Parts: sequence; C-alpha cells; structure tokens
Amino acid sequence: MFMEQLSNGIALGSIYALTAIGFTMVYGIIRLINFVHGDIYMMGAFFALTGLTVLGLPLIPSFLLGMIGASIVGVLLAKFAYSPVFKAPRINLLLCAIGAAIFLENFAMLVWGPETQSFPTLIENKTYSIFGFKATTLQLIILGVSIALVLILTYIVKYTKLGRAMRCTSQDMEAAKLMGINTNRVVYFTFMIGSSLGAAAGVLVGMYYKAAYPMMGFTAGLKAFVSAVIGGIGNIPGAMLGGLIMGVSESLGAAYISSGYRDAIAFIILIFILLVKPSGILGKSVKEKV
Amino acid sequence: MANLSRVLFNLVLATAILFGLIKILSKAFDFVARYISSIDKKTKRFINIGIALMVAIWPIVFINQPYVLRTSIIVLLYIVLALSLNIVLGFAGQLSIGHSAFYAIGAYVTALLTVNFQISFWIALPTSALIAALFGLLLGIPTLRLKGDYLAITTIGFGEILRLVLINWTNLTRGPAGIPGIPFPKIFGFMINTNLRYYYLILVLVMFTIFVSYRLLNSRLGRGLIAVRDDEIAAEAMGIKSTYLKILAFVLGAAFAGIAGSFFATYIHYVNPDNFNYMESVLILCMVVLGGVGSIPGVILGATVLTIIPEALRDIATYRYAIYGILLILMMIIRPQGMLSMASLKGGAKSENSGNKKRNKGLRGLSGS
Amino acid sequence: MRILETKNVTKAFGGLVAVNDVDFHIEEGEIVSLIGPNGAGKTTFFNLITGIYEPTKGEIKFLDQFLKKSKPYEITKLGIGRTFQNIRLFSSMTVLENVMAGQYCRTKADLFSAIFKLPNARKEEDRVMEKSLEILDFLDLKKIKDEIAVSLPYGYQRRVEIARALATEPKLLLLDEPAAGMNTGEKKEMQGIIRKIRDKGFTILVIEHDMKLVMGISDRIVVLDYGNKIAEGLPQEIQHNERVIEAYLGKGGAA
Amino acid sequence: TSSSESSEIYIASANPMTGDSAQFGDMKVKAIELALEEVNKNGGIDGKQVKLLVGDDTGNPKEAPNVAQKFSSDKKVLAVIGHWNSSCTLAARGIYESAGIPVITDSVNKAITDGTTPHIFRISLTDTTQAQHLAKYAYEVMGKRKAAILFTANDFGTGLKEDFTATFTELGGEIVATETYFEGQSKDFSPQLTKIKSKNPDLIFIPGYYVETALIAQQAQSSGIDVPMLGTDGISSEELVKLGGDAVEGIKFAGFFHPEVEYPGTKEFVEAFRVKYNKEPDTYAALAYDSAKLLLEAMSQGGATREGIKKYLDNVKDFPGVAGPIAFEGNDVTRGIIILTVKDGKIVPADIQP
Amino acid sequence: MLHVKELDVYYGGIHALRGISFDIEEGKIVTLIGGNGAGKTTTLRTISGLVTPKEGTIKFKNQNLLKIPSEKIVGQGVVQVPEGRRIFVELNVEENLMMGAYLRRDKQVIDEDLEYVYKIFPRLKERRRQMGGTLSGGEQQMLAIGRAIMSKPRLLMLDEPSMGLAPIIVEEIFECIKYLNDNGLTVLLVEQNANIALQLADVGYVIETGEIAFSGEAKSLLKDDRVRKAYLGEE
Ligand SMILES: Nc1ncnc2c1ncn2[C@@H]1O[C@H](COP(=O)(O)OP(=O)(O)OP(=O)(O)O)[C@@H](O)[C@H]1O
Ligand SMILES: Nc1ncnc2c1ncn2[C@@H]1O[C@H](COP(=O)(O)OP(=O)(O)OP(=O)(O)O)[C@@H](O)[C@H]1O
Ligand SMILES: [Mg+2]
Ligand SMILES: [Mg+2]
Repeated sequence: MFMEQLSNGIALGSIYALTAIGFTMVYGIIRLINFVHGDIYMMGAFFALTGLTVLGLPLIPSFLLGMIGASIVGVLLAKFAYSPVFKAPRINLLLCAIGAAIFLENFAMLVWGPETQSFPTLIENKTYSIFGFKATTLQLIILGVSIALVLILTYIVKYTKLGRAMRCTSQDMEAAKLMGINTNRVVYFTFMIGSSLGAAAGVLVGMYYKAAYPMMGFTAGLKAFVSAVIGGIGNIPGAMLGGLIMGVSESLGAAYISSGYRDAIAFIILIFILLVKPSGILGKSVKEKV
Repeated sequence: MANLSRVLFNLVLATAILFGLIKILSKAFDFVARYISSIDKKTKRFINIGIALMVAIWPIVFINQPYVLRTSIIVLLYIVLALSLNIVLGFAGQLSIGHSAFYAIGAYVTALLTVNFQISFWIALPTSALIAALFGLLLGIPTLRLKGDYLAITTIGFGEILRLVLINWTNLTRGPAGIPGIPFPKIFGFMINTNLRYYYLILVLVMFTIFVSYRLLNSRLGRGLIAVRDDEIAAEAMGIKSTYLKILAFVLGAAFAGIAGSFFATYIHYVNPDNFNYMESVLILCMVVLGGVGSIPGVILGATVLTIIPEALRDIATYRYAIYGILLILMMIIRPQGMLSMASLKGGAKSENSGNKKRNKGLRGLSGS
Repeated sequence: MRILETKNVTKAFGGLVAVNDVDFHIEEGEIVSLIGPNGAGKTTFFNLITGIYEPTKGEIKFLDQFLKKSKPYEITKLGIGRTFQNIRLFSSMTVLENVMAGQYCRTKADLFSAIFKLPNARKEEDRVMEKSLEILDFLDLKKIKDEIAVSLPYGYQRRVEIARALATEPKLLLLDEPAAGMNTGEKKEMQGIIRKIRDKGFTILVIEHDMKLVMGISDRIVVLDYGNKIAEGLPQEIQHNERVIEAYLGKGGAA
Repeated sequence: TSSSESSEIYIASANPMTGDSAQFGDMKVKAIELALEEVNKNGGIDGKQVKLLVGDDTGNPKEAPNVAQKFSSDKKVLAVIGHWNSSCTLAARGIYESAGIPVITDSVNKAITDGTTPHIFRISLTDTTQAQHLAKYAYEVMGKRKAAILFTANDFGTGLKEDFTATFTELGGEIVATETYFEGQSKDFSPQLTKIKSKNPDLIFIPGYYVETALIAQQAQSSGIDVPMLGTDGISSEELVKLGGDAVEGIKFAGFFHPEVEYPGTKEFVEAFRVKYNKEPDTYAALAYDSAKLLLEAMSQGGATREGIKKYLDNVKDFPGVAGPIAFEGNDVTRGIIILTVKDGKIVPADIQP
Repeated sequence: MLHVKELDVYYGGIHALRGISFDIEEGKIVTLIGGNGAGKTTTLRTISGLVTPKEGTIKFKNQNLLKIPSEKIVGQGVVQVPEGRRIFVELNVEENLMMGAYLRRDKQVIDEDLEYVYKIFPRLKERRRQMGGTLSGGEQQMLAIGRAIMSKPRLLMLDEPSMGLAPIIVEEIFECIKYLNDNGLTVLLVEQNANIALQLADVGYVIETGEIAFSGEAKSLLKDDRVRKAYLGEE
C-alpha cells in the first residue's frame, strides 16, 4: 500500500504545487498574501467551462479563454482594488485581498449558480505504472506543467530585465520609478502572469476532478498558501517542493494516522518546519541591518 | 451566464452607492476624530457618561423587539472579540488569523463544564478564559518569533488544527453534531434567561474588556507593546523585552476571546465546530482593521458596523456577501487608516499624513500593522 | 574608572571581517569619538556592544560584567543607551510617548497593578512623566512634545532619539552620527547638546563624520579602517596622523 | 400599509444561500417558489397572495439563530421552511419554539425532535431511521457482510455512520474500515480509498452528498476498486450522474422521492419544475415543495395564523405529497425509503425495494 | 533647461511649497540650500513626479513634466539621488548599479560607465556581490550616487549627497560632480553643507519654509550676511 499511497501523494502534491506557483510568484513581487488566488483559479475553471459548454469551443481555445479571462479579472483587481492601497500599511492590502476573495466567490455564485458543474471528459485518462508508482495521464500533465512553470518563472524572475524590474518594484516602488521602471505595468504584468497560472491550475484541476463550483478556490487557495510557506514564500521552486511535501504528507497521514486529521497533519508539518526554519525550507531569511 | 448583465448592473450600482456613502462617512469620521481629539477631559467624561447611559437604556427601549435585542447582543459579543484581537494585532502588531481558535476553546470549555459536569457558568466563565489563555501561551511561546506572514499562516494552522480536533474527538466534543442543551446561567438563584438579561451580562463583559484595554494601553506595558509594534529593534534597544510583551498580548487576547466564547455558548445554548472556522477569524480581523488598528473606539465601531451590515443585507440573501466584499475593498481604498484610527484620535488629520511619511516606502512597509 | 572595555573584539559576516581584533576602552565621564571611512565597522562595533550582534571572537566588559550572549534589552538595562544611524523612532508615538517608552526598563509595574492602577503603578507613572518632561526640557524639545515624532524635521528627530536614549538612564550613551543631515548651524547646536549631556555626568561614545564637531567635543578619538583600529589619541594627534589623513580625512578634511 | 398587509401572507425559508452548501438552499427555494406560484396563480389563500422571505444562514450555526430571530420577530411570517443543516436547526429551534412559529425542516439529526420543541416538524427521515433501513437493505437484500464506510464529517455523515454501524453489526455484519472527509473541501479521496481497498470490503457505504460521492466513485474506479456502493438521500440528484459519469453506474442509494415513483401530483410537479428551471428536481426540492404545499394547505384549512398552522400539522393525515403521503408522529414524518440506482446514466428505482 | 514656476505643494493639510520658482540653465550647477523641513526634498520629488503639485508648472526642455509619469521623466534624463538613499536592499551592488541603467540600451557604454563608477568608489567594486541592504550607511550612499550616474542623466538632482560620508569621500564626490559637469551634465544640488555647495555651484537659491527667500550667484551668496549667519554657522 505504501507505494500506492506515495503515488497518491505525489499526484495530489503536484496539484498543490501547480496552484502554489502562481500564488508564490505574486507574493514574491507584491509581498501580498493573495487570498484571491484560489478564486482566480475558480474563475479560470469557470471561464474555460463556459467556453466548453456554452460557447462549444474545443479544449485548447477554452483553456486559453480560462487563462485570459482570469488574467483580465486579476488585472482589474490589481488596478481597482490593490493599486489604490499600495501606499497604505500592508494589512490593508491583505484585507482588500480578502474582500476580493469574498466578492469573487459570490459573484461566481450569482453568475453561474451555486451548484457544482461537471467538466466534460476531454483527455483520455490512462493509468501508467512503473515500479509500483501509478499515475494517470492528467496527473502526469499536471506534474509536467508544474515543473515547466517552475523553470520558466525562475528564469524570468532571476535572469531577465523584467524579472529584475519586478524585484525592484517589490522592494521599493518609488525608487523603482526613479529607475525608469513603469511600476504599474510591472504590477499588472505580475498579476496577469499570476492569474493566468492560477487559471491554468484551475482548469487542469477542474478537468482532473471533472467538477467546478464557486467555492472551489477557498480550500485550494489555503493549500497553496501553506505549500508556498513550507517551501519559503516567494520562492518559486520552494512552492513546488512545498506542494509535494504537503501532498505526500497528507496522503500518508490519511492512510497511516487518520483521515479525519488529514488537513491537520499538513498544518502540523507546516508549523514544525517553521519552528526549525522560520522562513520555510528554501526561503532565505533577510535580517534587517541596523 | 444569461444573468451576467443583470448581476453586473446590480453590483456596479451597489458599488457606486457604497462609494458615495463611504466618502461621506469618511468625512464624518474625520470630523468625529477631530472633535474627540480636541475636547477636554471634562467634556470627554460627560460624553462617556452619556454613551454609557444610552447603552444601558437601549434594551429597555427595544424590549419588545427581540430581533433588535438579539442583534445588539451579537454586536456586543463581537466587540469583545474584536477588542481581544486588537490587543494582539493593534497593540503588539502580531498578525493573527486564527483568533477564532481561542473563541472556540472558551465556548467548548463552557459547554463541556456546564453540560457534562453541571458546573455553574460563573465558574465556567473564568475557567474558559484561563484555559484559552493557557493555549495562547502554548502557541505564543514557540511561534512569536515568526514574522508577519509566517505568523499569520501559523495561526491559521492552529485554528484549523483545533477545529479538526473538535470535529474528530467525538468522545469529548460529540464531533460535528456539536453540544446542544447548554443551560441558562444562574447567579444566586437569579436566572439569566431573557434577551434583556443576556444583554446586561454581555454589556458587563464589554465594559470589562474596554477597561482592561484602556488601562493596558496607557500603562508602561502598553507603551512597550506599541514600541515593539512600531520598531522591534529600537524597542529592544530601549530595554523592552519584546518576546515577553508579545506573549503577554497573545495570552490576554486569547483570554478575552475565551470569555467571548463562554458567553456565546450560554447564549446560543449550542456549540458546533462550524462556528469557529477560519472565516470567523477573518471576520474578526476585518472588524479590527476596518475600525482602525489599535484604536479602541475604532475597533468598537468596526465590530458594530460589520455585525449590523450583514444583518441589514440579509434580505438580499444572494447578493449579501458579494456586496460585503465590495464594502471591504472600498473601505480600504477610501479609508485605509480605519474609521477612527489611533493617529487621528491623537492629533487629527495633520499627524495622520505625516505619520505615513515613513511607511510609504514601497510595499515592504511594516510587517504586522 | 573604565566603564567599557573590549578585548580582541571581532565580527565577521561570512568571509567579510567587519570588525577585527579591536581593543577599546572608555573612561567614565569621557567623550570619545569613533571615526573611520565608510564601511570601517563603526556601526557594527556599536551593534556588538549593544548585543544586536554577537562577537565572532573577543570579549566586551561593561562595568565589571562580561556581556556574553546578553540580549539588547538586558544590556540597555545594565546601562548602555544608543541612537541609530538610520533614525528608528516609534512611528505612531508622540515625542513625549517616545521618551516615556524609553523609561520602560526603569519601571516595574506588572500587568495587574498597571490595569488596576495600584498605588505603586500610579506613583511610577507620575515619575515617568516627570522624568520624561525633564529630559525634554533639558534638550529643548518640550514645545513639540505632542507632535508625532516621525513627522518632525530631521534635526528634531535626531534629538528625540537622544532624549529617548537618555530616558533609559544609561551610564554610557552611544550616538551614531547624531549630526548627519544637519546644516552647519544645527551641527553647532548638536555639539552644544552633547557637551551639555556630558556635563550632566554621562559618558559618551559618538560616531561622526563631521570633523569640526568631532574635534570640538572629543576628549579622545579612535579610528577604525577596514575593521582594524589604526589610530587612537587626542584630537590634535589624530588630525595630523598620516594614516588617518590618507584613509579618512583627505587633504582638505583636516580643516 | 394596511392594504398590503391584508392582501399578502408570508412564509419564510432559511437555508444556506451562499457558501459551501448554497446549491441545496437554491434548490429548495426554487421548489418553494414553484409551489407558491401555483397557489397564487389560482387566487392565493382566501384571496391573499402568499409571499416567500428567504433568509441566508450560510449553513453556519452561528448565523442560524439570527435568521430565526428575524423571522420569529416578524409577525407577518407565519411559518418557516428550513434550515437545511442539522446544526443550524439545532441552534435555531429554541428561538422558533419560544416564538411559537411552526417550522418544517428537512435536516436529519434526531435531537431536533427530542420532544422539547413541538413546533418543529421534520419532513425527512432522521439519520437513525435512514441508517437502519439502509443497513438492513445492505445485509438482507444485497447480502453484504463486510462494509467499509467513507463518511462526510458533519452531523449528517457522522450520525449515519454511527447508526449504520450499529445496525449492520447487530445484524451480524462487520465494518472493516471507517474513513472520513470534509464536504466542500475534500477533493482527493485516494488515500482513503487505497486504505479501504486494502481491507477488501464487499460494500462501501458513503453517507454524504452527491459532489463528493461522484468524485469518490470516479477515484475508486481509477484506482481499480470494484465494490458496490451504497449512499444516502444526500446523493439523490441528477447532478450525481452528471458529475460522476459512468463511475456511478450501479450505485445504490436511499431516496424519498423519484419522478417515476408516482404519487398524486408527482408528474405535474416534475414537469412544472423542468419547465420553469430547466432542471430535474431532487429530493430536497421535492420535500421543500411538499413542505410548502403542506403549509399552504394548513393556512387555508387551519387559518392563516401560526397557531392554526401548527394545529393543522399536528393532526394532518395522509397529506398527498409528491414524495408520498405525509403524516407526523412525534413531529417526525412517517415514511419509508426508496432504493434508487443509476442505470445507463439515469436514476431509476432499484429492482428490489426494501 | 528646467523652468520651475510657482509650485504649490500640499501634504494633506501641510502647505510644504508656497509658490517656488527657479530656473536651471544647461551646463550649470544650481544649488538649493535651506534648513530642515524647508522643502528642498519636496521640490526634487515634485520635479521627479513623485509628488503632484496643486499649482505650478515644471518645464524641461519645453516639455511639461507634470504631464508625464515618473518613469518617463527618468527617460527624459531627469534623474535624482533620493534622500534616504533608497537602494534596493535585496539586490547586490552590481545589480543595483545596473538598475540605474535600466532604460539604456548602449551595452558597451554601460560597461564603461560601470568601470567609471567603480573608479570613483573602489569600495563598491570590493563589495560588488554584497546585498545592498547589508552595506554600511556610507556605502549605500555611494551606491545611490553611482546608480544615478549609471543612468546617464542630462539633469542630475542630488539630495544631500554628502550625508553620512567620510570627509575624503565627500571630496571625491564633489570632484566627481565637477568632472561630470565639465563634461556637460547639468546639476541640481541640495545640500546641508552650504559651504561646499556654494563653492561648487554657479547659482544658489535659498529656501525657507517652502518659499525662495533669495537667490543669486553662488559666490556672492557665500558672502551674504544672511547666508553666513543661518547656513554657514558664523556669528
Ligand atoms: N549584515 C551584514 N552582512 C554583511 N556585511 C555587512 C553586514 N553588516 C555590515 N556589513 C559590512 O561590514 C562593514 C562595516 O559596516 P558598518 O555599518 O559597521 O560601517 P560603518 O563604519 O558604520 O560605516 P558608515 O560610516 O558608512 O556608516 C561594511 O563594509 C558593510 O558592508
Ligand atoms: N510625506 C510627507 N507627509 C507629510 N508632510 C511631509 C511629508 N514629506 C515632507 N513633509 C513636510 O513638508 C515640509 C518640507 O519637507 P522636506 O522634506 O521637503 O524638507 P527638506 O528641506 O528636504 O528638509 P531636510 O533638510 O530635513 O531634508 C516639512 O514640514 C515636512 O514635515
Ligand atoms: Mg555606520
Ligand atoms: Mg530633505
């Protein structure tokens, strides 16, 4: 049973990772616990679903519709809800994010109805197994997409000019402007990428579970947050690592300890890791110079 | 999808109305703040007595409107809760999003003691506070060296773990079924069994919370706390033992949340893990921030407004929370400092702006507050 | 009496040795200036004394006590007060409150007596207020006592920092660039303030780049360069020390 | 104004309208509105139009008492249909009781009708009764001996789990595994299923709701579990098939209602519901519809007052509901269960009924 | 080159600038001197577009700077070394310097300029891989100045560049400013050390409580009694 549980855990972990990557990226740039991320993920799933069912589009265009739709929502939020509060204390930004999350959940409920909607089956889901590990086509796609995103995003943030502009904006927005950086554009761009990643995760997870519903982002967002923190919030490979740790520990915990305490196990691991390493596994602690 | 345009129309309309309303209210709050900071001690006392009198006769006026009474009681309950978080977030600057855990502990301790052991509420109440405080201590000691967002997620985690324990430890808590049948409190044979009596009970608890908050804030410990909140390094260099104060604030905050929980249990006569989920913590957090972090009158106002608004919106059931979300965002944009902020009460709008002078440094700002 | 003494104090950040084997002492009642090029390790030296950093090597002795692994708040309580190069006032407090917060470590009231205002707490509060006002008066800050401290002009903020440090009732006061960002007139005023504080019986160690001020107030000067102590002596000696001129003062700096 | 007061009658419905369980409240309100529409079209009750007030309790027992107080204090409101969650009904029932307002609920916790609140009527079966029916069916009709349970961790799921376990073991069966999950939050059941699989049960009992059940069925299928499943009325919905696809083929579950199990009015109700909402009514809809009809009848028979309605409900016998005749005994409805199953993507009554 | 006219700036209720006007001619060094809180920093921030004035105009080479956002102003070659240094604490020294050259594309010349900055501030070269946030106060100040030089400004505004710097470095910096000015750079210098500033500058303006109190040739201001008394600390 152990190998099987381990594959369960990795499959689940890659879903967490996928969601956490977009979350952690936005955090890395804006220093915002983006409580809305889970709901952007939900919006992505619904946009794609609308494309598939109402507009009758094929898979890829629907997928893109989901990502584009969610990016637009993300950028609108950045422009109208977040930018106006950048200058206020950070907690205000946090509250704006919470407000936006509540809003989006209920907005989706008003527009698409509160019930769970089924996702049509689009990809033939075969099961593969090697050395006792088992995985389905979709699981492999999710894992593959996560790894690819980690690599691409790390490259962008670390080695490109745009990435440097993003880091500057996060550290000191005014000084960034004085360097000639169009900080608004950087912020919007960040949200655009972050949201489309969130949406991609939402669509994939929607396809994986064959379901989409307005509250689907709530738990996903929280799990993304935990994964990101375990790995070191703001650190992109860390999000991947954190997601996998969460997935595996949940699966093994549910199997060998108790399914009722499954979510608690993830949090206990989180707290334990933070006590040993207060900034997460891959996070670096920046001490303030006095 | 078909109703998209109608939904959008309604929401845009709501946003526009709220925007105007908050703008006007914001002016009003400025005025009030300026007025409060300008009046002398004597007038202040006079006004305080006036407010106290009004609050005291309020339930008698509305004695025949149980819905008003009930809502007032809930408002008072949330004032205790919001003030308790204010000690942690407002005074010590520690971002805790798991505050409902302590609320839950208070409620469950009271439920268990009064239902299973028939212990009087008057013993259960302080016991609840004590046990909640103990948990605050247990959580605070290891976690308070974590900063900002890391502390936030840890407190969320603690809240969730506790909720799962309440759900899974069915032998003790009856799990998701909750504990029904919590009796009315009785003191010297006097039974608290009407809304009116409950009102005065919670009013006393509110008064006590306000009293402790004020005295704490204006003592050496309060100054130490605010110093730690503003700049921990400088505070330590001034001889202030920051960990001790942070834990103290955490423990006190937990104790008052426990008191609120205890009252909740006897008032609703039923506790259930769902009462104490993460959204509950978020709600309390919103009250503190909307009211004005650290400001006691502000937090009281925040708790009041955020309890009444969802009640007022109950009739538009499906739009209720969408509008609530918009309200939060608009408040943060139009009035980031909160309704009655600490700074505005100190010296009006002038210091408010210059107080931001240091904070405006990009997004990195202060970690906690 | 030697109020502070360090032996072989060293601090390395990774491979970078910011303070290297520094022996240093200060006598009671002295004003000593610590100067040196940028990045010489002066602020780091302050941070070592005040417990913000722990020395990689060496020992620090304050009033017959070795400060080993002492926390900043413990050291302040022992009697070392300081100001910061990048001003760190409590941003939500008024000037008076900042200074009152400085008195924290000299008061004792516990939670219970603070909340119920028991006689001891009440008396203590009165004393804190009295003492704070006295300090503000002394530094000529009384008229702005109710302003939010961080909204004040720079010069005042530096002075409030000094007031707050004095409120901790230090035996040794450390000032990190107290006159930075001031114009000539204000610098002169600051010189007066430092003297005045010394005359009250405080011992003062000051970091400063303004030579006029340094020469004007110091009983003794210690020079750091790349973490090493390269010179020590009376102002006139330092002013003409070749090494110091080369590393720090430059040809015009001596003036 | 007085004219509107005299020309309108109000009933209220308190349900989750936002949050995790909003779809259930939505379904109920739709059905109630249908019932009112029919009556109002025919001139209402005594010439008065009947209006519905909807209260959102978000499925949270903290909010339920506030909704209850609001409705109870509102003298216009004559009766309440609701609280969907047992925890909400439990938290609110005292308030309704002291206001003397009759309530028809479809929540299942047995404590709700413990005798202390005569104004609260239940139109669905208690968790205990349903669990007993199901356990018997599993043991006697299906012939199962080794059951695994995967239940949702709320009062509904826990209650059913416990009562099922009791009856099933009493009959001689064995519960080989008991696992849990959280409604609205859990999406991945593979650890639980893998564990259940290793215990080799011959039946998986899944007290919960349709979304999770559909996912469980799918994930069981893809992890190669081929064990019959038995569910509760909570999954009796078209959505189960939509979400679960071929994975839910053959699943058996309890229901109180099925369009093909016809009683007087069933056909018309289903038809009207389809036309109006383009949806299939589920059990909750049917029960809510019956509740509304019952109240409307009570108003015209017993008089449009709280007392009148209560009195009618106390004595009603064989009221013709679309989900079967209704009568209350100790405030609990007397009805049996239907066993339903999914066949060729359609929900149909099972071949053998209990 | 730069014309500032009748600037009025408010912070909330505080009237920080009260109708300030001055001009900077191409190739000149102009200095603003004044006491604490006089409004010098505010003036620079307004020119850079970080603060929006209530009234007034700012023209740079006949372009209205008030109409364009901060980052575009930098693109025009109007660059400042901000008060409080504002370096990027989580970027290393070299990355910080390269951020100065963010808008530039002439890679070759950028490398030359980098070498030039390292030549003036050898300390920065030693520390090129160190995080900005761990630098000493003076090192950060050097970095801030170096970063501004890297953006190849046409008008360089310096807000108290000498603050916290060792005397020898102060000399260096002013020599450097002189050197750049000789090569065609226009400079607006805000300095507390009025003595040095006036010696270096061509023109001086004295700001008091948000207004230009008086102005003139720098050399003549050095001899002005009001200046000597208030800003040079002479009795
Ligand atoms: N946390 C740290 N990590 C790495 N290097 C550091 C750290 N803190 C200081 N340094 C380095 O140590 C050296 C000494 O710094 P310090 O701040 O003590 O200088 P200083 O003498 O106060 O200079 P200044 O006069 O410019 O303020 C500097 O070169 C600095 O870059
Ligand atoms: N962000 C702000 N909010 C409110 N008031 C401000 C702000 N920035 C500056 N002020 C006020 O505006 C006035 C001018 O300040 P400014 O910083 O321009 O002065 P300065 O001449 O640069 O002084 P210094 O020599 O201290 O740097 C002062 O009264 C100051 O308190
Ligand atoms: Mg220094
Ligand atoms: Mg300035």
